Parts: sequence; structure tokens; C-alpha cells
Amino acid sequence: MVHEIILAGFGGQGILSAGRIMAYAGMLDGKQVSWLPSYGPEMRGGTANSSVVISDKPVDSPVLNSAGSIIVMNKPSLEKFESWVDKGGIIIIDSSIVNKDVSRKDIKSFRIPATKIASEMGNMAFANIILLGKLIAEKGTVSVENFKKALYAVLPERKHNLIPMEMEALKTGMEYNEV
Amino acid sequence: MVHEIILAGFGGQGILSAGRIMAYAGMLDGKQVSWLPSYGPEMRGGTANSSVVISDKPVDSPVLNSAGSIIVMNKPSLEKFESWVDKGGIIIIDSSIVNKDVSRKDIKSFRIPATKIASEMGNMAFANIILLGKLIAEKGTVSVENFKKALYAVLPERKHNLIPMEMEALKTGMEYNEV
Amino acid sequence: MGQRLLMKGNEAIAEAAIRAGCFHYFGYPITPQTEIAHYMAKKLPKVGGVFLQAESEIAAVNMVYGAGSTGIRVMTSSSSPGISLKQEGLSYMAGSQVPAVVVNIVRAGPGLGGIQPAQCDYFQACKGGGHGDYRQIVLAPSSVQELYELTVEAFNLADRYRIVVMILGDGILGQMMEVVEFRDKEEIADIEKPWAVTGHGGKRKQNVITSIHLDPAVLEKMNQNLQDKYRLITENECRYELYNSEDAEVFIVAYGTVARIAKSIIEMAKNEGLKVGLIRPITLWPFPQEAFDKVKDRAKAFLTVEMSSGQMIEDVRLAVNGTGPVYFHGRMGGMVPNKFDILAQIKEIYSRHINS
Amino acid sequence: MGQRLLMKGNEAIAEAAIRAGCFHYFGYPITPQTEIAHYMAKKLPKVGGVFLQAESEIAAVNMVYGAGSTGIRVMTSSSSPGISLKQEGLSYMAGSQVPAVVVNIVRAGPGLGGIQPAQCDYFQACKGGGHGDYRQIVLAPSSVQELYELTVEAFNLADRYRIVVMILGDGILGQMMEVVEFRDKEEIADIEKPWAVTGHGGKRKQNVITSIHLDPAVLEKMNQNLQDKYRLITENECRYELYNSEDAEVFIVAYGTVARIAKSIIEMAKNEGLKVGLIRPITLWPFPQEAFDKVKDRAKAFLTVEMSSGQMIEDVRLAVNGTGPVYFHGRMGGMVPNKFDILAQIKEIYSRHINS
Amino acid sequence: MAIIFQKPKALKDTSMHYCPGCTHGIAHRLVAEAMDELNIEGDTIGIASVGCSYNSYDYFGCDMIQCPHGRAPAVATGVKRSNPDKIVFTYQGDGDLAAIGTAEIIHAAARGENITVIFINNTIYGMTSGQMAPTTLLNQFSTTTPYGRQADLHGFPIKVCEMLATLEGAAYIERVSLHDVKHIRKAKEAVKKAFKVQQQKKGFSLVELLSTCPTNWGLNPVEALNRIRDEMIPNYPLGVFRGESLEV
Amino acid sequence: MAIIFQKPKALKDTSMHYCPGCTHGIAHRLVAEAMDELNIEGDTIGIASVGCSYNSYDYFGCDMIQCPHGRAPAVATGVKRSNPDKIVFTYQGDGDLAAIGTAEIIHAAARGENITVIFINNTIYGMTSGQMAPTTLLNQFSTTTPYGRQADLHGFPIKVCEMLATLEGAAYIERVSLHDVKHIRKAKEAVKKAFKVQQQKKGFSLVELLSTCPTNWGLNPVEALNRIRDEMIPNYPLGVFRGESLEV
Amino acid sequence: MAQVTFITDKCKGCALCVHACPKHIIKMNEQSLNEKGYHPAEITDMDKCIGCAFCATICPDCVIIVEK
Amino acid sequence: MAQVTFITDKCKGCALCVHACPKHIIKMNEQSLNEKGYHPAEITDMDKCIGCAFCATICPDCVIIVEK
Ligand SMILES: Cc1ncc(C[n+]2csc(CCOP(=O)(O)OP(=O)(O)O)c2C)c(N)n1
Ligand SMILES: Cc1ncc(C[n+]2csc(CCOP(=O)(O)OP(=O)(O)O)c2C)c(N)n1
Ligand code: SF4
Ligand code: SF4
Ligand code: SF4
Ligand code: SF4
Ligand code: SF4
Ligand code: SF4
Ligand SMILES: [Mg+2]
Ligand SMILES: [Mg+2]
Repeated sequence: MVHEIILAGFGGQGILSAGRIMAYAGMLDGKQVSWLPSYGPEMRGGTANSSVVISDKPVDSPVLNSAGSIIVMNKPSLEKFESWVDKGGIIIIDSSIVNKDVSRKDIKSFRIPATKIASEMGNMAFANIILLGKLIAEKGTVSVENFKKALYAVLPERKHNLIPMEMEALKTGMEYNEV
Repeated sequence: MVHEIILAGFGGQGILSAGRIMAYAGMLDGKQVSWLPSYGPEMRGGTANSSVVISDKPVDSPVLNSAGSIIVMNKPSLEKFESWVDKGGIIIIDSSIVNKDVSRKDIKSFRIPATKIASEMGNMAFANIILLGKLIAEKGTVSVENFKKALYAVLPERKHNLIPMEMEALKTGMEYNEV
Repeated sequence: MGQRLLMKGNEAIAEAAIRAGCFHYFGYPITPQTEIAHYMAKKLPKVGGVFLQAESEIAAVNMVYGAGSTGIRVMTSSSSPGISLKQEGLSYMAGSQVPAVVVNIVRAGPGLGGIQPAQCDYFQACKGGGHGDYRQIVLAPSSVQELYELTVEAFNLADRYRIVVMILGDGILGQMMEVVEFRDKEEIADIEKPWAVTGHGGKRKQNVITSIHLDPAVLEKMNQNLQDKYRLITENECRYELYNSEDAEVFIVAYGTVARIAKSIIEMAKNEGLKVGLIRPITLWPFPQEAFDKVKDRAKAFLTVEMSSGQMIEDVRLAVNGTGPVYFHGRMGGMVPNKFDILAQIKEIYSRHINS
Repeated sequence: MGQRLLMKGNEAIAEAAIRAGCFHYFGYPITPQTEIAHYMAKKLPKVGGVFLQAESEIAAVNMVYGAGSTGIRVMTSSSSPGISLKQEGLSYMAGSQVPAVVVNIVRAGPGLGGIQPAQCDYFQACKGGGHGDYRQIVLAPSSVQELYELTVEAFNLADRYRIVVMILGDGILGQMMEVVEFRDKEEIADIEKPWAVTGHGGKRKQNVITSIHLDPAVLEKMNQNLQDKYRLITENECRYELYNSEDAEVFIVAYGTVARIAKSIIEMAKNEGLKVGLIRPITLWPFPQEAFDKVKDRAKAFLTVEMSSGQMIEDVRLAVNGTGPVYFHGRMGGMVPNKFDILAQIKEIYSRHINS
Repeated sequence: MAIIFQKPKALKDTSMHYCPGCTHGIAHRLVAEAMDELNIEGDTIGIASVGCSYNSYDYFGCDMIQCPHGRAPAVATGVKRSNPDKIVFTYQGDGDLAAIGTAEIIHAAARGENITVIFINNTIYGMTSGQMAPTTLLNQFSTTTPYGRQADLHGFPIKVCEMLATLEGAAYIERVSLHDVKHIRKAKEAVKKAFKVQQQKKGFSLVELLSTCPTNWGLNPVEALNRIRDEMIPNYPLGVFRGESLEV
Repeated sequence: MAIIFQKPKALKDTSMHYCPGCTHGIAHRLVAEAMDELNIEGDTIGIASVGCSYNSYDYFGCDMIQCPHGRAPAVATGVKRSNPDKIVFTYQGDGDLAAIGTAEIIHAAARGENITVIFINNTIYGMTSGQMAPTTLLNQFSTTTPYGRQADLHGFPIKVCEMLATLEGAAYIERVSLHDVKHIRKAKEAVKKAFKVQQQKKGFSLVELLSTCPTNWGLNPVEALNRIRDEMIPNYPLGVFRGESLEV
Repeated sequence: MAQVTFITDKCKGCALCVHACPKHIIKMNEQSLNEKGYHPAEITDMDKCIGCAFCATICPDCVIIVEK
Repeated sequence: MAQVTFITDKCKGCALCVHACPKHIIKMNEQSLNEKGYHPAEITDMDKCIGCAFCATICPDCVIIVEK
């Protein structure tokens, strides 16, 4: 089984760390993993994305030309990546930021107002976690247990106090159903 | 006919300009010529040499591995270049500086106390011209007439007043016979 | 095997260097390799080492030259434009045989170019960016694990041969995270350096590190010694991976990140009944001729894939020496080769040379 | 033909540049090419031009970059270590397509090396001293007359293709005097430069000289344009001399000074009944494949002679592509190949491939 | 009603890529205002360096050249020497000008090269994510001084204006700040004066603008301005270091 | 009878290649005398630069490294940072230190790198046959200023000590002269002090020695010494520029 | 009477104008996101504006036009 | 009483010692050439030497040894 995941949005939305957390959790699950960020100055202000591969076999290429699961947190990313979703794959959209929907019929799309929900939870920065929740619920990419461990490993210590809240956010995402 | 000439001695003895004068005269004689100096810091204090080729045909290589005529104005140069003289070729030595003689029997050697003669003429700097005189006398490398013109062309204007003396020195060299 | 960590390629290089006994790092920031410096800046002071940000790449390489001359293990890292600036220094180090490890996490050029991954500095690394007849060992890892292992090895090779070893990566390798498994203890070649300048202490003759010899005969001799050393390295240190080579008919030749992409293509090709193998040079210099000799009898064609306009392909053609066709697939400017495109090209090669 | 002068090679380059309409020179002293600067320092002020001694080779090449960006003809010159320092700048000029002429009077390396003649910067000049996928036209004159003529031509080529043209000489060529015959008037290609930055004066759109494109797709496109240009140059601008080639069986391949030595060997060989020809590449990049194609049917073997450890030989082998043996004769460190040694090697080749 | 403040003409409409609150934007505007007021945009050739402002040609309307890291003064010299009647300026950061480009700036100043240098001192390498610059203050944290800059390990900050003021070729050298409106207005005059010095062929002119890098300082834009006032100015005193009495 | 003057031990017997009367030879001796008197030859690593003194390792007895043109301070930094207890000095000409090596010397000084720099200012590039150096005086002839150095074309001479004195990392900076016995004796003290500063880990020390290049000045050795006195000193005043009160 | 106009889509939400305005009549609109993804600045009480252009002078992104 | 010794073959004939000697007892020997090709310096009147070592101090080539 190979999970290929792309996360994309504005710099500052936690796109990169969301990817790292997934890769870390995958590693704890005993999988082979890779994580590749877009990098450089375009990160600031511009868009950022990261590619994660979680696989039973060694990861051939960390560079994705397509992916089974894509999370988008802004409009340019939706426009760029919609066509990248594998047939039958899923796309998860932060609908509080992206008002457009996908046009493809051969993929499954989920719209979650993650930023809005996160704001209501008191911290906009949880939006990425909410979206990851949905991904895990749909695809079983990583185990929830190791996801939590991954949070501890990836986040700097000064943010560890937030982790219970983040797990809360994850659950919210996992259980979110479009209305 | 190809004349290959090497001139060698201390930096400051006029080794390089002697070569240029010969090349220039050769050009005026309607020949193809090349002049190649040794260059760089070893010139100062150390030894200097220059290679001149005067030929009826285009000059293939300005780099000499041997020569028909070699003029040496110090001991290290004699030691270095004695073996470079072509069989049957000539070597002309400033005997006021080099007290050693050649050991080869298959070449013709001339010993002229050029620096001493030049000093007596009032200018040590003429030594190189005296030696060139001998070379021209022995080999007819260039015409005396064009040699004079070459002096005017190669020497800086402020030295042109010395040219009559230099021609005198040339004659002295041409007529010098070992005693 | 020891600790398993999820690590960025750049950080793995830095950690590997420290494990290899390199406690001195001199560098100047440039994307996409700056994490090496950040890691060193954090870690080296804690292990009694020295991290120094130089005023430029030129100063950095010359600090490395100085430190390496004293016999210690030392490293610098940069990316393409910065490596261009180091060329004079690298030529000096070659001439005076000072060992060091230099990392180039290549970005797309020429000029300021971009910061996305590329392999367009192959010529510079393998042929001669600097002046004069010299070589450096060039290692091309293709995973974070290999970045670690080859970095350790780089220091051993550098000391063993008194040579500069360059690690040639690209932005993907530098920036990606993978699991890396560290050995408990590194094998560090224990090499005496009687030539090092450390102050003679009145106990031995003066040591001099120099590359100038105004007498051409002496300089030629010095060069001959270098060439002898290069021959020895060519004989002993060629490294490569042959993948799926037993019954392959078409061979992809690729290194670094691109070799990984090649492996996924080989899987895809297998599904379509195409027998595709991979020659992955690990040492780019010395170039592994042997790998080509081994497959010469069965290889019907070669396809060199590079993130460049075609640089390694010259070495591939020299290695193949006219005994088979050599094709090329290249992307430039930070674009990464697409596996579907390459697969299509392989099918075309098949139809021309095998199924025709 | 006009004036005949006995002139140093270095001076002939400088005079040729001025005749070609180059009134701006930026450089930094280094043996054995400094006479170029001395000549320029004397002459340029008298013709309203600018001679400027830069603080370093890096500053010099960047002054050239700036001046060339404004559309004027401009030159710099240096020797091996100095040329290494210019590599970053040359890569920028390639990326932003700024024309200029750069002279490298090669000395022996690596490192500080020596100041005697060498050809050990072939790789650097022809493959890639700087980073990224780029090329520069490399011209290899072999007489003072040709230094003059190719320098003039270099400026025309540079402007025509918006490219850097390098004149690759050696210490012998730079330092020797020969008779040079100047044309009364040079043919100066009259090329519009609408891209030049000269201030838009409110009359046209902004012009920008740049090499950075952070979007890889854009940078790839820019690189493709460069590659297209390089292909065009390869098709149109290969230059070479075939000498004594009609019935030759063994071909010496040599450029610059060494090609002259080769000619004297060919004479000597003729006397011994050996049929030896010469392929003299005049453009080292683009490398004149055509010359090899022309003699392929009759050439039994090739002998590459270089003042290096063997650099051009790779291009020779690529050109020959396995259709014949390629031998090598090299001297290093400032030593000049000896005609007797080469003749002996030719005899050996003869006995192996022709008289056996 | 009349417009009393708007984007200068010499700045294009393109929105700038700088981080929120970064004073690079203000510095750009000041340069453009000087071009507008002296009516020189059409005669000006700008030299973009390597740093966050690598693509300032996307914002300035004049002809421009992007050049290698640190070498802007050399590139400017090449341009000016071949086009002495054009106005030439460089726009350089503190990493660019005071680290890798040290030799080039010093020699351009020593030569009295008739160019104008706009020098953005934000005590950090912005573009490459916050490494120490030669101007980084003692004890300042950066990605390459994770424990703070220490004099004994990393040396002392270089005061560029003070150093260049020792060179006879430098006609006008001033340090200004962008931390509040009053100082921005003063900075504007300095920038304009620098261009005038060039117009009048008086030689080398340089204005150092104390600037922010909120992103790499880890401060919000307002805190960042305060840091200029509270920490930078005490170390980098404002004022004219050469050309005090220069009439332009 | 006792020997009161002879070649210092830290100078080898090898005869030097410098031109007749060139003060490089005197400068070498002063450095060697300092090594002898401080008894540090065995702990010293010298850095030879590129200039007439490229091969000073043929004359100095200590371990040495020959390094690229201008980069001696960087090489010295690499040596010193990895061998903090060794004595490290560079020996550099004015072309090497003040032209191509400007960035390296300034940053070594700014870092307060604990090394000693012996700086030979002979207002010319000796080795490459007499081109203009950054220190070439106005109106001085050289092979690249054949009509004399003009401020408007070639800029102004750089005063290295004055410039470096603006840097806080510089512990001791002095300019001395080699034009007569009295000044040579003073120079000797300065060189020795520079090494002592390093021994005591006080930071960067540099001694500028006003020197001759009879060959490229076109003067005989005696005239050349007079030129230092009559033309150089008025432009390059002698004295301590930093570390006046430094106790060593 | 003065008038300030914000080219809202250029605003990066840095709030420098908010702090520079002597009349304290600029605030960040936390409700809206512009096309760049920032909360833009906006004026709260135009009548109080004295047209001093402090806001425009400090704005790094030329967002603000001031008329009087 | 002082004694100066010239290592003649090291001398480059620069004459700096000649000018430095307060006693004017050094001259260049125009008659002889040393192995380097220079006219070496020599002492004319050793008795007048005061052992001040001025000559040795200014000699760039360590030609001179002074004893006292
Ligand atoms: C030769 C070279 N070295 C390094 C870099 C990487 N680099 C890009 S910008 C930069 C520093 C920029 O800092 P600064 O000049 O202070 O500008 P800022 O970003 O702070 O405005 C560096 C080191 C490069 N592009 N080229
Ligand atoms: C990179 C490089 N550029 C140029 C040179 C040539 N070069 C050798 S010495 C020298 C100048 C030496 O002048 P200076 O430092 O003043 O020393 P001096 O000879 O006067 O003692 C130059 C330019 C070189 N060897 N390397
Ligand atoms: S990184 Fe710093 S200097 Fe660069 S744009 Fe952002 S705030 Fe400005
Ligand atoms: S060229 Fe000048 S500096 Fe060099 S050794 Fe001769 S006199 Fe001294
Ligand atoms: S013009 Fe002045 S008063 Fe009006 S909004 Fe701007 S800063 Fe406030
Ligand atoms: S200063 Fe400009 S960019 Fe910043 S919030 Fe105000 S209007 Fe927006
Ligand atoms: S020691 Fe003094 S007096 Fe004696 S020769 Fe030397 S300089 Fe003259
Ligand atoms: S100073 Fe020394 S080298 Fe010069 S003449 Fe006197 S003894 Fe000879
Ligand atoms: Mg900065
Ligand atoms: Mg000098």
C-alpha cells in the first residue's frame, strides 16, 4: 500500500508541519516515508506545499506528479492541484478560505470550513489538523495513536501544551460530515 | 634556411632586447620571424633567455628544444644550454663573466670578453650587441643594415643617441678574433 | 544499526559529518542547503567544535584550506553559484593536496537561476570548474540514508587520498525528510598526516603546503604525482549500483534523485513487459566504467536521464564508446523528470531497437 | 592588408580589440597576460575609451557584465586562477545573455601552479567552469596573426549570439612576438541591441537584464532558449584547419601553440615516409565534429597532443566515437611537448596499426 | 480635493513580494519618489543585488540589471564608466554589501565612482532565512547564531558608514532610519540628496537605511520598528558621515 | 668578541630572490627576529600570500601555507580556529591585502581574529611588474597608470590602517617604515608587539610596513628609501591607529 | 476635509498604518481576508482624518492614497 | 673594536649599507662579481668600525655579521 499525499496552501497555514507530522506518524507505524517541502522565498506570502509518501516498500520517488490524497488550503492550490488527484482519489478543501469547488467527477471531494472551526476552537492554527483528521478518517493513512506521538516529536516543546487541543481538532476533522 | 637562436644570461644583461632586435632585423630582411622570451619573476635576479627563429618559411614552432646558435652570458646558462646546440652549431660565450669553456667537440665555440670590452667602451650594456656581432659575422643571420634599422625600431627613443656606439660595438664583435 | 530518525537530507549531512569527526565547518548561506549551516551552528559549539559563518564562499573555502592544511577534518557546503566562487580555492587544495569535504546541493542555473533542484553542475564537479589538471572525488547519494553514509565515507576518502571529496546532491535531497538509521559508531579511517602544518615544534623539518612550482619540470612532476593518484582512485574507488540488470535490454543511466524516479519507471515498465535496468553511478568521478562493461553484452540501448541539458551523457558515451546507442532525457530549470514521459521514451527506444 | 608589425601576442589581442570597437576594458593583473592591460592602459585613454584596473578578477568580470549589459563592446583578460574567480560572473552573463570577450592566457596549474604555458583549462573553458547548463564560444588561435583576427571575430560572434566568447591562448602565444599584418579596416558586425539597458528615456518599455526565474517552468524555458542558441552556434560556427590531410593515415589533433609544433613534426614524419595529418580545432566549443567526419574513412589512428593531462581527448573520443583508436601525448606543468618524443610515438602507432 | 500622497510613478503597479510590514517596501518607495522628483527614471539604470530585493526590477520602472551577490558596485561601475551621463544606483542588503560584497563597495567608494548606493541594513540575511549579517548586533539571535552573536566567536558588527567615511573618494555618506514617519521623511531627503550628488558628478554617494525584517527577527511589524529605535540606532547612530557641507 | 648582529635563526640560510635593495628582505628579517626573540618558531604557522613574497616559506623556518591571492586572512582564520594555541601570521602585499583581499582582511579584523598580519605597502604590484595598487599615490606612474594615477580615473589611495581602525575587533594596528635604521628598529618593535598581542589572545593585530620596490619604481635602492621618507610618509602617516594603550 | 483610500487587495495587514495614524482612525478588518489572504486595514472614521499622510508614508506597500 | 663580516656571495650590490654606515667605511667592489653576478659590498677600513650594526640592520639580505 502506498499513500501519496500533497498538502498545499498559504505559507503560515502549517502546510509544512502538517506534512512532517504525517510522515513521522507513518514512520512510527513502521512504514517507509518521505516528506518533501516546496522551499524558498516563494514560501513567504506565496503558496507552500509539501508531498508525503507513506509506503510499505522503500519510497522510490519523493517527488509526486500526482497523488491519491490532496489537501488544499487556498484557491491557487486548488487550481494547481485539482488535476493532480489520482482517479478515485480524494481532495480535502478548507472551505472557509476556498469558495470554489472541484469540477472533476472522478474524484471525491470534501469541503470543511477548517479555519472557521479552528477559530471557534480558539486557534486558527488548528485548521491543518482538522483537515488531516478528515484524511485519516477517509484513508486510514496513519494510526491516531502514532499521530499523537508524532505531534510530540515534531512540534517544539513550547507548543506541547496545545497537543490535547490538537487531538481534539483531529477528532473534529475525523468526524466532520459535510452538511 | 632557418636560423634558430637562443640568447641566455642574467636578467638585466639585455638578453630579451637583443633577441627582439634580431627578430626585427630578420623581419626587415623579409624573413618570417618569431621571438619568445622566458618570462615571469625568475627574470629578476635570476636568469633570462629568449628564443629567436628567422626563417624563409612560416615559423612552425617558436619553442626551441635545440638551436643552431646560442649566446650565453652567464655560467648557469652555459650549463643549461651547452647540450642544446645543434651538431655543427655555434655557441658564443661572454668570457668576462663565464670562465668555463664548453666540453663538446661537435660544436664551434667562441669566447669573447664582451662585458669587459663594453665597459672599456664606456657602457656595459653594449656587451649583448658585441656578442650579436659575432653571431652575425659567423652566420649571416641578418643584414647589418637592417640590424641598424632594428635598433631604431626596438630601442626607446631616449636611447637612440647611443645607436652609433652600438653599431660600433656590433662591428667590434663582428671583427673580434680570439687570441 | 542504531538510532532511527526522520531527518532532512541537509541535516543528515551535517550530523554525519560530526559523527565522522568533522568538528570544523566554514560556510556562507545559500538556499537550498542552508540547513547544514543551521545544524552545525547549533551542534558544533556543544561538542567543542567550531562553526564559522564566513564573509563569502571564497573566504569559506579558504578557511577550509587553512584548517585542512593543519590535518583536521573540515567541511564546507554551498549551492551552485557559491560553488562557482570556490573554484579557485578548490584548485589550490587539489594542487597542494589538502583533504576536505565540500557539499554542493545543486540548484538550477545558470546565473542566479532558481532554487529548485537540478543536476546542471555535473561538468563543473566532474570535469573542471577550476583551472588546471585536477580531479576531485564526486559522490552522488540518492537517499537521505545514503547522504549520511557517503558523507562519512567522504571524510575517509578525503584523508586517504589527500583529496577534496564533493558530495553532489540537489535541492530535493537536501530538503526532503526520510528515515535515516545511524550506526552506533562510525568507522573512521585512522590516517597519519605527517604533512600537516601544525608548528614543527623544533622536532621535525618545516612542513609547507603549497601549489606553486615555478620550475616547469618540478611542476610537471607534481602533476604526474597527482595523475598517479587519480589513476589509483579510478582503480579502487568506483562505486555504482546495478538495478534490475540481469535481463534488462534498455538501461537507464541516472544518479541521485533521478535514479529514484528511474526505479519507479522500471516497475511501471515491467508491468508493460519491458526489460529496463538502471545503472546508477555513485561515484561520478571516478566514473564507473565497469558498470557499463558488465552489461555491454545485453544492453541494446542506454537512456541517460538528467536534470540538466545533458552533461553526464558525455561520460556515458565515453563509457559505451560507440557500442550502442545512447539516448537522452533531460529537464532543466528546476523541473523534475516525469516518469510518464520517460516511460513513453523507453517505449519508443524499444520499438526502434528491440521490437523492430 | 595594411600595417605589418612585430608584435607580442598579448599586444595583438589588445590592438585587435580596439580595432574591433572595444573601448572598454576591465581587468586585474596576472602573468602571463598583463601586457594586454598595459597596452589598454596606454591606448584607451587616447581614443576616448576606458581602461579600469579592477580590485579583483571578480570585480572585473562584473564590470564587464555591467558594461556589456548596456550594449557596448567590452573585454576582460586574465590567466587561469583569475579565470576561476570569474566563473560565477560568466555563468550570470550566460544566463542573462550579455555578450563580451574574455581572454584566458592559460598558465600551468592547479593552484598557483606556475606561469609557464599550458592548456589545462580546456575543461573549464569548454565544459563548465561555472554552474548551470551554459556554453561559451571558445576560440583557440595558434599565431599572433590569428590572435588578432580571432579577437576581432570574437566581438562579432559575441554580439551576434549574445554570448561570451573566450579566447583561449597560452603563455607562449601571449608572450611571443611575430609579424602581424593588420587590415586597414575591420569588418564590424552591425548588430542592434534592443535589449540593452541604457535608460528607457520614457520611449520604450523597461529593459531588464536578469538570470533569475524562480518558477521552474519559466527557468526551463529560458534554458531551452539557450540550448536552441547553442545548437544554432554548433551548426554555424565550427571552425578548424585540416593540414596535410589528403592522404594522411595518422592524425594529430592539437590546438594553439601545440598545433604549430605538430606541423613541424608532420614535416619530419614526411621525411621518414609517415603520412601524418593534423586536425586543428579553432573553435574548441563548438567542437568541430565535421573535421573528424571528413577524415574518418582514411584515419587509422588519432593522436591527441595537449599541454595537459588529457582534456580535449574526451571530445576527440566523442567525435571519433569508437571508430578508431585515440592516443594521447601530454605534457604538464609548463613543459612544452617535444617534437622528437611525439615523432617517436607516431612511429609506434604506425607500427601497431599500419605497418603490422 | 487634490491627491497629496500616492504611489510614485517610478514604482510599477505590481504588488511587492516582501513580507507584511517589511521596510524594503518603504525604501523602494523613497527611491522611486527621488526618481520622480528629479525626473530621472528614463535616464536611470538600477542594479538589483541578491537578497530579498533580488527582483526589485519588478517594482522599479527604470531599466535594471540583476547581478551576482555582492557585486552590484562593480556592475554599477561597468555601467557608469560606459554611460557616464546616465544615473546609476545599486540597491543592496547588509549581507550583500557588507559581507560578500565588502571589496566591491570599498573600492567603488575609494574610486569615487559616481554612483548612488541604497544600503538596506536590517541586521540579518532576510532572503535565506535569517542568518547572521556583518551588521547583526551583539547578542542578537539568528539561525547561524542560535545562542546569540558573541564578539569572541562571531566578531563585532561592522559600521559601514563609519568605515567608508575613511575613504577620500566617498562624497556623501549618511545613515537614516525607517522606523517612523519623521525619520522616513528625513530618509527621503537623504536618498534624494544622494541622487543629486550623482547628478552633479560629485562622486560616490551612499545612504544606509536602518530597516526591519519582522519575519526573521520574530517580531511583528510594529515591534520591529521599535527595535530599530531601541536597539539599532544606539549602535548605528544616524547622521552624515561624509559630505556634511556638500551643497547640492 | 661577541656576535651582536647576524641572521636570525627563524630565517633559513637560503638566499632570497628579492631584487637588490628590496625591503621585503628587511621585513622578513624583522618577522624572523620576533619569532626568535619570542621563541615561537616551532609553534608558528605562517601564511604566504601571492606577491613577490609568494615563496616566503623558502626563507622562514616555521611551518607555512601558500595561499590564493588575497585570501591569507581567511586561510589564517581556518588555521587559527582549529589550532587556537598556535601562532598564526600572514605576510601580504598591498595588492594582495588592499585590492583582491579587501573583504578578507576587513572581516578578519572585524571578527577580532587572533592573528598577526604583516602588511607590506610598497604602493605597487611588484611581482606582476609594476601595476597600480590601491595604495599607489596620486600622480605615481605604474604600468597601468602610464600617465600617472589620477583621482578622477583611478580613485584615491586607500589608507588601510585608518580604515581598519574603524573596526572594533582590531586590537592593534600600527604603521611603521623601513626607510632607515632608526625606523627599522621601531618597526621591529611593532612587529614583535603584534605577535605578543596574539600570544596574549587580545585579537587581531596588523603592522603596515612602508616598503620599497626599486625595480618597479625605476629608482635605485637608496633613492627608493628616500621616496618612502619624502613621498610615502606624508601620505601614510606613521603611528599606532588602534591599541595605543595596549599593554603587552 | 481629507480622504484616504485603501487599495485593499494590496494590503498585507501589517498594521503599521494603524500605529502611525495620529487620529487612531485605522483598524485591521479581522473579518475579511483579501485576495492575498490578509486581513486588510480600513478607516473607521473618515471625518476625523486630517490628511497628514502618516499612514501612507509608513505603508510599505503603497496601499494608501491620501487626498485633501 | 668591532668586526663586520660580509657573506659576499649573498650580497646583491644594493649599496644600502654603504649609505647607512655612519663611518663611511663600506664601498661597492666594482672590480669583482660574486656568483650571483653582483658587485659586492666590502669594508674599506675595519679599524674605523664602531660596531653600530647600521649596515647589518639595513641590509635586506642578511649579508653582514657584526661582532664587537
Ligand atoms: C554567491 C551567492 N552566495 C549566496 C547566495 C544566497 N543568498 C541570497 S540572498 C543572501 C543574503 C541576503 O541578505 P541581505 O543582503 O542582508 O538582504 P536581505 O535579504 O536581508 O534584504 C544570500 C546569502 C547567493 N544567491 N549567491
Ligand atoms: C587570483 C590571482 N590574481 C592575480 C594574480 C597575479 N598576481 C600575482 S602577485 C600580484 C600582485 C602582488 O602585489 P602585492 O600584493 O602588492 O605584492 P608585491 O609583489 O608588491 O610584494 C598579482 C596581481 C594571481 N596570482 N592570482
Ligand atoms: S524576509 Fe525580512 S527582509 Fe525579506 S521580505 Fe521578509 S521581512 Fe523583509
Ligand atoms: S619587484 Fe619590487 S617588491 Fe618585488 S622583489 Fe623586486 S623590488 Fe621587491
Ligand atoms: S492621513 Fe493621517 S489622519 Fe488620515 S488616516 Fe492617514 S494617518 Fe490617519
Ligand atoms: S501599512 Fe499598508 S499594508 Fe500595512 S496594514 Fe496599513 S495599509 Fe495594509
Ligand atoms: S657596524 Fe656601523 S660602523 Fe661598522 S661598518 Fe657597519 S655601519 Fe659602519
Ligand atoms: S646592504 Fe647587503 S646586499 Fe646591499 S650591498 Fe650592502 S651587503 Fe650587499
Ligand atoms: Mg539584510
Ligand atoms: Mg605591493
